[in-house]
Amino acid sequence: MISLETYILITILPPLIVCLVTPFLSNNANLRDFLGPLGGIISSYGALEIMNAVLEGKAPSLKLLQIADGIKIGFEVTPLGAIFGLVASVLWIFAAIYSVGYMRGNQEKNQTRFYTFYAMAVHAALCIAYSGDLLTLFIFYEVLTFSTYPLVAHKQNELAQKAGRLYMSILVGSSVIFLLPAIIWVWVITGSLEMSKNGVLDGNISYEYAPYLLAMFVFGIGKAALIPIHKWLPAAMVAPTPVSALLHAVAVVKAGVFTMLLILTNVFGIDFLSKTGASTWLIWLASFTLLITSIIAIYKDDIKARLAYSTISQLSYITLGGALASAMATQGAVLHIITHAAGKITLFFVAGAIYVGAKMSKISELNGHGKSMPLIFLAFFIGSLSIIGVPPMAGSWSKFFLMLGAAESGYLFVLVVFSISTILNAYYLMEIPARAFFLKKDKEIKVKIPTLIIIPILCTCFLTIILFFTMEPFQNLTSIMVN
Amino acid sequence: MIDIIIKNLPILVVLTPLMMSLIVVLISNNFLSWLLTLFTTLITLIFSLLLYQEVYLHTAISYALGNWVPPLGIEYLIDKVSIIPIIIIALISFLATFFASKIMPAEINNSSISKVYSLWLLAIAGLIGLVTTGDAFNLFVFLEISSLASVALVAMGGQKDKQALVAAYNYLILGAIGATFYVIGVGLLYGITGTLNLADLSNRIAEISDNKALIAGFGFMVIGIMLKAAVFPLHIWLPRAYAYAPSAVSVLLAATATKASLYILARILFSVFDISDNLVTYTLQYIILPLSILAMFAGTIMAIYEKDIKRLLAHSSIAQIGYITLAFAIGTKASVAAGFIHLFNHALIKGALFMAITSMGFYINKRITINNLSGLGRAMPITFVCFVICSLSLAGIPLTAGFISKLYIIKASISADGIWIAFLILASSALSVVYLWKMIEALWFHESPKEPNIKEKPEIYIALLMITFLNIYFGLDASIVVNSSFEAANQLLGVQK
Amino acid sequence: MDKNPILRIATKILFAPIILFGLYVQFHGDFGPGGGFQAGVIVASAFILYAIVFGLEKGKELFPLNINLFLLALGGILYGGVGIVSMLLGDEFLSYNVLGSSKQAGQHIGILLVEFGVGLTVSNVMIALFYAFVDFKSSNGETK
Amino acid sequence: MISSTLGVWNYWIVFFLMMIGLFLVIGRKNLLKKIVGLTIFQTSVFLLYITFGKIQGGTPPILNNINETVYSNPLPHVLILTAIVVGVATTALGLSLVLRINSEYGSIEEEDISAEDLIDYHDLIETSKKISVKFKK
Repeated sequence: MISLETYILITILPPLIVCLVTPFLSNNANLRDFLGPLGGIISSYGALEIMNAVLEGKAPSLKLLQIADGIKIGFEVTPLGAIFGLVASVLWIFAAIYSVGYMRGNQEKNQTRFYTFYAMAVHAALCIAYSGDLLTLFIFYEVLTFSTYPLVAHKQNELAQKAGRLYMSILVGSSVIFLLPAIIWVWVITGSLEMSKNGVLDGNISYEYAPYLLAMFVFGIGKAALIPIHKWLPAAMVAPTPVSALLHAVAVVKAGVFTMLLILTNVFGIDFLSKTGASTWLIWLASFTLLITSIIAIYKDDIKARLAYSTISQLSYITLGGALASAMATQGAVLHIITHAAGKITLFFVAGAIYVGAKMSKISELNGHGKSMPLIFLAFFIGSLSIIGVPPMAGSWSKFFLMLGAAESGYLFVLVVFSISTILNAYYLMEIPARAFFLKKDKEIKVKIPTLIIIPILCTCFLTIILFFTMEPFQNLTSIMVN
Repeated sequence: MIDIIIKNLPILVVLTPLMMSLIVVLISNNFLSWLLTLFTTLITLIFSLLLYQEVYLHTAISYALGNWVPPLGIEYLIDKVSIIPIIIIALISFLATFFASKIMPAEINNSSISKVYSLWLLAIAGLIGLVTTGDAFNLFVFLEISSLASVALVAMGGQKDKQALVAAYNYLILGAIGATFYVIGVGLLYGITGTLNLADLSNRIAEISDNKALIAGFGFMVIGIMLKAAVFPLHIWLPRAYAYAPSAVSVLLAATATKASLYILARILFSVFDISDNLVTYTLQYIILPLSILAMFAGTIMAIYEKDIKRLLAHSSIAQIGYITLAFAIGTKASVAAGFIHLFNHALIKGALFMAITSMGFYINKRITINNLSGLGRAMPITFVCFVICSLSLAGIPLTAGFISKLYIIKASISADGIWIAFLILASSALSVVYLWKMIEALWFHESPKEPNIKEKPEIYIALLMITFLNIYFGLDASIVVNSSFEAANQLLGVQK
Repeated sequence: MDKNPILRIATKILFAPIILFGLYVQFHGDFGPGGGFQAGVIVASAFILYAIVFGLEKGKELFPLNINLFLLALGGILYGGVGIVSMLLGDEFLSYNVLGSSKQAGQHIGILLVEFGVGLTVSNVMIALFYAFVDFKSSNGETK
Repeated sequence: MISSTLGVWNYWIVFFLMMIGLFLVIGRKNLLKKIVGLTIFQTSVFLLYITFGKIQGGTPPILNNINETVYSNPLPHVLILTAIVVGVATTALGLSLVLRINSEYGSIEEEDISAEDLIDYHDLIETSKKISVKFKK
């Protein structure tokens, strides 16, 4: 019988080991590329076991290191963390396979460095998922930022460097200037860095200060990409597509909204928020972000840029769900982490596949190419349906819960926002398969897509459908979380 | 024998480098003189660690020089406060000496190496003496010993770059003015109280109230020490002195010289005078606090626009000194403790950064500007990795020593109801990422015109690895530093607060 | 200047008395005004006078640089050595009481040795400074 | 009033010298004159200490057999002896630096020296510009 602490290690260590071993395998490309998927499978196994344990009502915890009095690095798995951990580790398997296909197909330079930091980023994301206190959360939040910089600036040209600088300055700047003092503020007023299921702030902070503290958290978590601090996400799209897929659709941005939800539920507490109304302004801000970025997405011709703005808008769904401060909405927000991850990673995979296979990155160039890559565009279509929220795709569940939550908390205008946004989603996502299948071809292009790219696309695509039918354990987890 | 050593530890930490500097000057073999210096600094380090143990057994050790009982005779006082700078200086000087083995002969004429090591030990002795002594005038003597030795060391850079001479000259003049200001202040206080012993001085000052000479004396002392500690805007001597000094000397000075003065500043403000005194409160609130904030931003911004890397690091030192004085200026126990934590951590960080940069300069054998660094990171991976870790530490990124100090400074400022100060600190540390990133980008991403073929030498990178390891270690297990600093703050501010 | 007979003769006559006077000031320092600092400067002035009159070369022949450096260090070592001996004898650094059979004798010995060390160092530092400044062009110009 | 102000004439001298010294250090552009100023500045401090030690009607602090002798305070003198030594060392080091500067720069005027350093600094910036142009290509 393996103890629960060991399962935490089984989950978080494989990416770290991959990261440490990879630099020494630069001469043995096959072994190096095999390590990623292998690590992903081991991690996912651990994450699955942990999720089962959490479902049984346990809270696995592990203290790693005592830095000083009151400061420690330790892990304690919350239901929310279990879900995020599972999502990140399972999708890492597919993304690792995909990135092998992509990097080889595209003949990128510095592949060893790429895999090293890729694994590092996954490790950081998993540590964020399981972090037991605010400081651990912050530490790995920063590790994630720094480990993704070499990935964003991977191409090493001027554009990549500029994007890298913007990426770093927004993410590091916001987290250091706002998130850190906010965490320390909580530390000062509650006397510890611990979080608890129902929040720790009730009774420790006067109601008039709560919105300011929340604002510091919200603007500190740049990774959640709310509107004044969202620019880094489109900029980061210069990175190779596997990075955009796993990190900027799953690990990094989800780490952002995960942190946001954790702060809203485990630091402030849903009851505290609904009692004080501290998050009302956040509802407005998130709704605004949601609509505006959907509109911006329509005007983007670059596939990845459009997907990036779509991601920002979907992230706002999650933040909005947390800010509504009702049980149902929070559940919806958590489920949306899973469903959106599965859907968006498929879309990014497809964007990368088109780039590798046909060297196209503009939507206007896609006319009529659906017949030359039918599987790919079919996958894109299914992924889009999931994002839009059409049954029987996974995305429909989370939208359903979010809308229920909005109704429950009494903010009816949010329902309107959701419906408008859904229409916009449908418009800007469906344009791509529609052009590919129904318009006439401009010019012939020879298409060659590596198998290692097609397999993960199909897998994640199926995942979006399977998730629709297997949502129950996740829903149970979220109900543990809110009750 | 052990008994004798234990009993005389307070003087031994000063005496060992002082005496050995006289012996080293006589040795003509360069390698031997280096070895002897290394041995001396090692012994000093061991003594200072023993002293640490002793201090925690007895809370404070008072050592009467020549058996003349204080306050008549000169007293060496080691308590939980002064042990921190002693450990810093002993530790850094050992690492810097280790580092100097190959670097020094590359920049200094063969004939003057043993003299440089002699001055080197003299400077260390002066700095440690500055910290151990409990006598206001003896402090002045050590202040001058350390600063004259440092000036001479800086001037040794003149063998390579003549600007070092001008830098040394400015350092000398401003240092002498600072020291003289200090001694005027001591004189005025002596005129009123009739004692030079710091502890006795503080007792007698408490009895006197509202004396103009007291205020004048306080002002002279504080300004003099602030000049020595390079508190903005009295910092102008610092960037040049650090930039043009021989590489190993920059490492030593950057990590230790201002630290000792900052300790003296804390001692004067909190121990000789009383924090509850209006005089001190006003000084902290209306002079040191605004100046520290200015220092944080001015230092960082100057660093951003600087091309010469050693100067860049020196400007960043000014900003970091700003953090320390800021922590002192907030004036609560937690903040003073945070100041001491940063005192320790910054010594490690800056020492490491100067080591990394100067060893890069050693390999390429050129003045180190941002463009000369292009692509060097790939040519020397070990040095580069150390440099990156320590820059992250300077920026206050988690899991490094720098993070711990920043964490405590911010916590202290928030609990003292100064959340705007926390914002300012963080804003400036976010700005500091700009110049650090500029260097890292140059080192790693820029293509150099000609790929340099460099083989890293273990003599040089071992010291760097050691100090980088300390940077990480004290980021992961900071309890020693944190606890000692809190003990120090308790002792410094007394029980009442 | 070395051609001027008056100066040469006067210097030769004065040289020994200056040193003698220096020694007087040195050892009388126990009981009256005087001591190592003053004596050191006086003794140094004799050598400096010699070097001025007969030229630097002759001066260095009389008092070579390496001896100068050695004595300079020796003075300091003597000073510290007294302190170390008193420590080894079980008392504080520079506590003279333990040096002799009685406290008074100890103080005597201690003061004498320490002042002698000071005198040595001061005189040699003065000479070293003189050499360094006069000899600036030919050497590196580093003072000590 | 006048007597209380002028009565402390020794302090007037001290601070007069102090200001002269400080002014020379700050105001003069000649490196040698700065050192002269520094020495005057330090000397004023010596006088300040000696003034503290003097007691009206006091004799030198050498033991004699006359009863009820008032001795001057010897401690400031001892301190100042040390301070003088420190001052000598400072002056010596300063002068040797001035000598070196003179032989390297050919001048001991601050303006000449900073002009030459400025040229050096501009060289640094110019070369860096050239190199960064190279990068872009």
